[in-house]
Amino acid sequence: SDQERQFEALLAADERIEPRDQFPEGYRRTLIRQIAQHAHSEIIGMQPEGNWITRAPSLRRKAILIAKVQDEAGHGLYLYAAAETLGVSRAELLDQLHTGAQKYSSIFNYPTLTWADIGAIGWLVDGAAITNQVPLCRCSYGPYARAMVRICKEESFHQRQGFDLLLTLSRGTPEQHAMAQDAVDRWWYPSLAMFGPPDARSTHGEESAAWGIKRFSNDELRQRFVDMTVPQSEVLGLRIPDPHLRWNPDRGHYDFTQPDYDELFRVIKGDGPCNQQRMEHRVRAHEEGAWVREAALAYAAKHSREVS
Amino acid sequence: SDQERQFEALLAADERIEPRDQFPEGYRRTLIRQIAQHAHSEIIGMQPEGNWITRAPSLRRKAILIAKVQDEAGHGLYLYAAAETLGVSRAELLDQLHTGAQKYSSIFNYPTLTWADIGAIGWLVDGAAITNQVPLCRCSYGPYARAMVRICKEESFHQRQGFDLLLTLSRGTPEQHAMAQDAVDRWWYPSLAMFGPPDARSTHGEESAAWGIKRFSNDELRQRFVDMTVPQSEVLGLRIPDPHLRWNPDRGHYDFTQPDYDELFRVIKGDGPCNQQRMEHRVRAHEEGAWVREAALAYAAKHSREVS
Amino acid sequence: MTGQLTAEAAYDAAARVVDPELPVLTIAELGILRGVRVDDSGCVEVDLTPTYSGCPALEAIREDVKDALRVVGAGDVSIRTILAPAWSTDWISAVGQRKLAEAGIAPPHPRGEGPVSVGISVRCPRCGSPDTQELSRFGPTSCTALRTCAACGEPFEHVKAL
Amino acid sequence: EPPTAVYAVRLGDDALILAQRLGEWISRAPQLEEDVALANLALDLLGQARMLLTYAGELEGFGRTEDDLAYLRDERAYTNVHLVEQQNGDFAETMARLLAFSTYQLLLYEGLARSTDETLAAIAAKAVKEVAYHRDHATQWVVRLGDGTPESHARMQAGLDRVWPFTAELFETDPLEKSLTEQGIAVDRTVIRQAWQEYVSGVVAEATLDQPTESKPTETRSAARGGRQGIHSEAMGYLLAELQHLVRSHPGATW
Amino acid sequence: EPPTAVYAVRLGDDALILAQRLGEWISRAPQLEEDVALANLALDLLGQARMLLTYAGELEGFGRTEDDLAYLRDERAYTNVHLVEQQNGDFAETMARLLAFSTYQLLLYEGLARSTDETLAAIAAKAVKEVAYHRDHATQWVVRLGDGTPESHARMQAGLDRVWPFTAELFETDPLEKSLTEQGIAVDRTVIRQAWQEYVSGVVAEATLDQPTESKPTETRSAARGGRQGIHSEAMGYLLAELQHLVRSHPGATW
Repeated sequence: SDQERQFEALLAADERIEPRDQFPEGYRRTLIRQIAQHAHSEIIGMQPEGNWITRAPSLRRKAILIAKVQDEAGHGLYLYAAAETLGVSRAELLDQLHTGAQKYSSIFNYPTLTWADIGAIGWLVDGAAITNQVPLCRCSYGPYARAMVRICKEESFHQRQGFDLLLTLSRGTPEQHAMAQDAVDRWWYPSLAMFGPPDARSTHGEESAAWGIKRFSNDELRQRFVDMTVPQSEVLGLRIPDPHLRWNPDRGHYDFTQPDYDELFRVIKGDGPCNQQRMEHRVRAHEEGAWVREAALAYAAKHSREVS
Repeated sequence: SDQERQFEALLAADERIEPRDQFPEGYRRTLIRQIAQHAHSEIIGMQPEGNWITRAPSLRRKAILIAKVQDEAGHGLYLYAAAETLGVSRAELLDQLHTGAQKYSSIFNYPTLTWADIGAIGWLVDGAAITNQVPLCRCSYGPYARAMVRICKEESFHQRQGFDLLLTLSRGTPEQHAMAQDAVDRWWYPSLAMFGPPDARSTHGEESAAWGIKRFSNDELRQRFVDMTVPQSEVLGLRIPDPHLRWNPDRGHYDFTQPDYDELFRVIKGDGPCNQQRMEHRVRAHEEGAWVREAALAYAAKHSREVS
Repeated sequence: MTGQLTAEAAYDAAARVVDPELPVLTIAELGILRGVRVDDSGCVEVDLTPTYSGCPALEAIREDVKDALRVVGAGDVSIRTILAPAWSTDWISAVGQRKLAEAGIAPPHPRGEGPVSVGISVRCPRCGSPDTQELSRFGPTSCTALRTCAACGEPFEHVKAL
Repeated sequence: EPPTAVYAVRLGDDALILAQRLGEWISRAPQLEEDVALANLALDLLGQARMLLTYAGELEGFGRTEDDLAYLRDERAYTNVHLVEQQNGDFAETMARLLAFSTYQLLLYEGLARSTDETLAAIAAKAVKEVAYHRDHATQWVVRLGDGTPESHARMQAGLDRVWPFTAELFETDPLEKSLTEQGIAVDRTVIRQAWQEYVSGVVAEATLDQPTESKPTETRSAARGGRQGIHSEAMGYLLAELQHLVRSHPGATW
Repeated sequence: EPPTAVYAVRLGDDALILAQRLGEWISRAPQLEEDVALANLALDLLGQARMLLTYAGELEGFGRTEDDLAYLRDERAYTNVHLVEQQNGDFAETMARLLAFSTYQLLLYEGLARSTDETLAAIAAKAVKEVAYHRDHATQWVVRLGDGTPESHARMQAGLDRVWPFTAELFETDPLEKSLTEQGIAVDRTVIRQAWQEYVSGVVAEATLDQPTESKPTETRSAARGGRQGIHSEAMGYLLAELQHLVRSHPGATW
């Protein structure tokens, strides 16, 4: 059809698709799934980091952490709004999250056990997220691409703060250094797993690539992340927990041990350390807030009547 | 009547009145009020001390504190059972507590702000309680008198442990010593107020005395407590916060500053630092436990039917 | 110092110390005093065992035993905590059992199998009636339960068989 | 200690402890917008606390930093009012407290912006704009909840009733502050009470709520007495345990 | 560290952390008898913890006391199972946990009473009788609540379902414990699982409850994995902050 040709032409020209353009239902569904998952990840991601707000060990770090979690809530808002341009409401998406029909990033099913985990999340998890997201700034869907530009800038700032936190610990007392190393030991492989299963086992990949949503494969992005991160670990003075990690001059890349993808699939399916906790926390907040949202609606209804 | 004469004769002979004896309604009411207030004080008293169970600074002190609070709950049970011999159920008495119709000792409306408060409660509050209660071991009502014998012995142990706690702090670091002194500063006058208003302003006194329930006046007991406590404070190396405290060789007693009885009356009327908190805590525990008590009754009813 | 402290005298002094949680009993009657030895220099070593793992009175008892021995002329006193054989209510002496009853505390039954002695009635220490019921299986102190007598109304503690 | 340092610590502690309580809300708010808002409020208060405590440390002259003051004092040395240390309760109670506190704080900072102490004046002038937003936010919610559904009305009233007895302490003064006021450094708390009462009463009325009758201007309930002298409620110790535990566990470390 | 010390710390941490959780109940129980009972349980567990940690400290030979071990380790050095560190939940959940834990602990201590390590054997022999009371108490409540009212039945089932995924970790072993078992020092956890299952199933049936289907013997849920290696759930940090704060605030003090 004309519409399809027009859509294909825009894609071919690497131009942005906008909400009022026509596009295939599959494109819309794929985008909603991806943007929603991204939005859900932002708001679930508030929990492991929020876990340390009341316990942050300096007022400066506390302020940085609050600001970061606030950013995540803000990103969530921004992304739900982007999804709404595709004709689905935030309430619907939250329902999908709460019933488990839509997912969030599995990384947030790991607990933050020590303060150093806040640094490791900033350095590794945000680092991996940025690696994933930078290509999305050129994604074919305009509202999503523009959201990603803004989000990536803030994430870079978060990554730098995480790095700085770890650096302070690494150069601190022996106990602090050990705490930092322990955090890196626990977060390294889950961070590698954030790029998803290896290309050979991945679904969704081809369609997303064709539609200009996904521009690099999981394995390409994972390699890029490793190549970026290893030199940083040397600056930090922290060891990447991979005995096989080494520079491969032939490939021009680091060789590294793959994460345990069986564990990844287990966590995705629900058996991560914190899956149940995260969902319960989220659903409880939503349910305990129901009366507030109802009151806001009731008030608005009353007073819009008064005005009209 | 014969019954009255018999009752008076028992009292005159300093013999014990037992549950199956006949006694005047006023005697019964006075006893119920006093035993209930005592029982209520035991269970409300669990709160300020329970406040430090999770935070006690050594496992030994934690065990001592748990054992003490357990004793208090046990004393509560014991005293409610003693009151039940007068034909009133524990459930009724708890209702009276929860509606505010019956009181508990005002001392428990003060907060435990530091660990040293646990010591000050043991030394001063339990010390005052013992001074009040020792004469009750010879009270005319048998079940109450016998309960008091048991309770006083345990309270003496608590007082000794409180003293020991304070002594350790007093001889500890300067910060610990200051903590102990601060606790004594805050608990001294409320402890003096535990003996009630001065005899000139006291109600209930005469009847209770005639019935052999109360054997010494408030002021006599207060003086006895001061005389006992001042030498102990010297051993502790802690200062009683009373600039006018001094030995009066003519009286053979210590002269001391009276507590602020207006404050006492305010606290009794409900305006103490923790009145609301203590009652809310107590009522919440009771209400949140309702389904458990109902289940126990339902189970007992089912299975007694099965047996019969 | 008036002469050498004998083992008997040391034992007698330690044995008179009362248990702060059941102050009607001495630690000998309670069965937690397991041994007293005196060496040539007058130093005393005392073996105590706790009634239950969490017994917070043990430290107080240790102090009291030390004080009691110093009064009778002991030199250094060291207290060893012995865990085996574990204390049970069977260690309460006959005198101890009688004193408990006199104090209005029902003494324990001989220990059977399992934590709950089934079927044996507990007599009211005041009126002797067997018609008593358990009010709370845990009492103010960890070794007692709380009961009431249906006949005379008396609430009383019962030392549980442990 | 210099009186101005004591005064700055009082204001700083109020802001710090309320920031801590608001921080507990994050990821638990009734809607995402509110997670953002509560984080924002916490961040503003934390920022004020940091400036005030830093300044107090400088005035003291013992080299104590904001973190020394925030993490290494014992409970009896904190001088915040009881209002800010109370547990959050539900969202209505949190908003009732925010209304009471931000209305007070706005009046305080407006006055303090004219302080003869230039640092305090500068800190206050900067904070005025933030706190005006806080008050506005609280006002909107109190009105919305009070005039929303029957449930929200009941909860809002209950929240207001719970918070009310703790408000009188905000306006208590003492010789130290009186002297500072005479020097033009501090704000006379007793004077701003009238304006506070008027604003809050207006909001309460618009929210179709009843004004709690308790607590005459001259009388603070015992439950909320003594915060400035370090006498707190039992909730405070648990808050501090969380706040301080990590720092206390690593003496001398920097973070 | 000597393997027996590691083992004693594991058992001691289990007891210590559950004692801490039970201590939170005191003054909040559904009836006064239960305040007494829960205090009693906490006291027994605390007593066991003290003996086990003291012994571990002696075996280590670094002069660490029970209090050094209880108060001055960081979270990652605690080796208790996840089951004991979870928040209490309601009374049904607390009793479900107590049933699971005391049934396990009774079997463990019964075996340990025959340990070739005389101190462990003596500690266990002493504790067996206490824990038998704990199991009995939990059994009575689980049956009463399961077979009580519709509400109590639903709550008891929910409590059991929540606790269940955390039980498998109790029976996990590792090379260290295998080696100790071969020496006759430790108890083989995998062996007592059968008896545990039988007892608990019997109680669950008598309580007219459904056995949770989850968690096969060979599979521990990730949510309850790693306690012995110091990997805990997020609830643990708050528990430790409360437990340790005062001691951490006064380095070197004795109490």
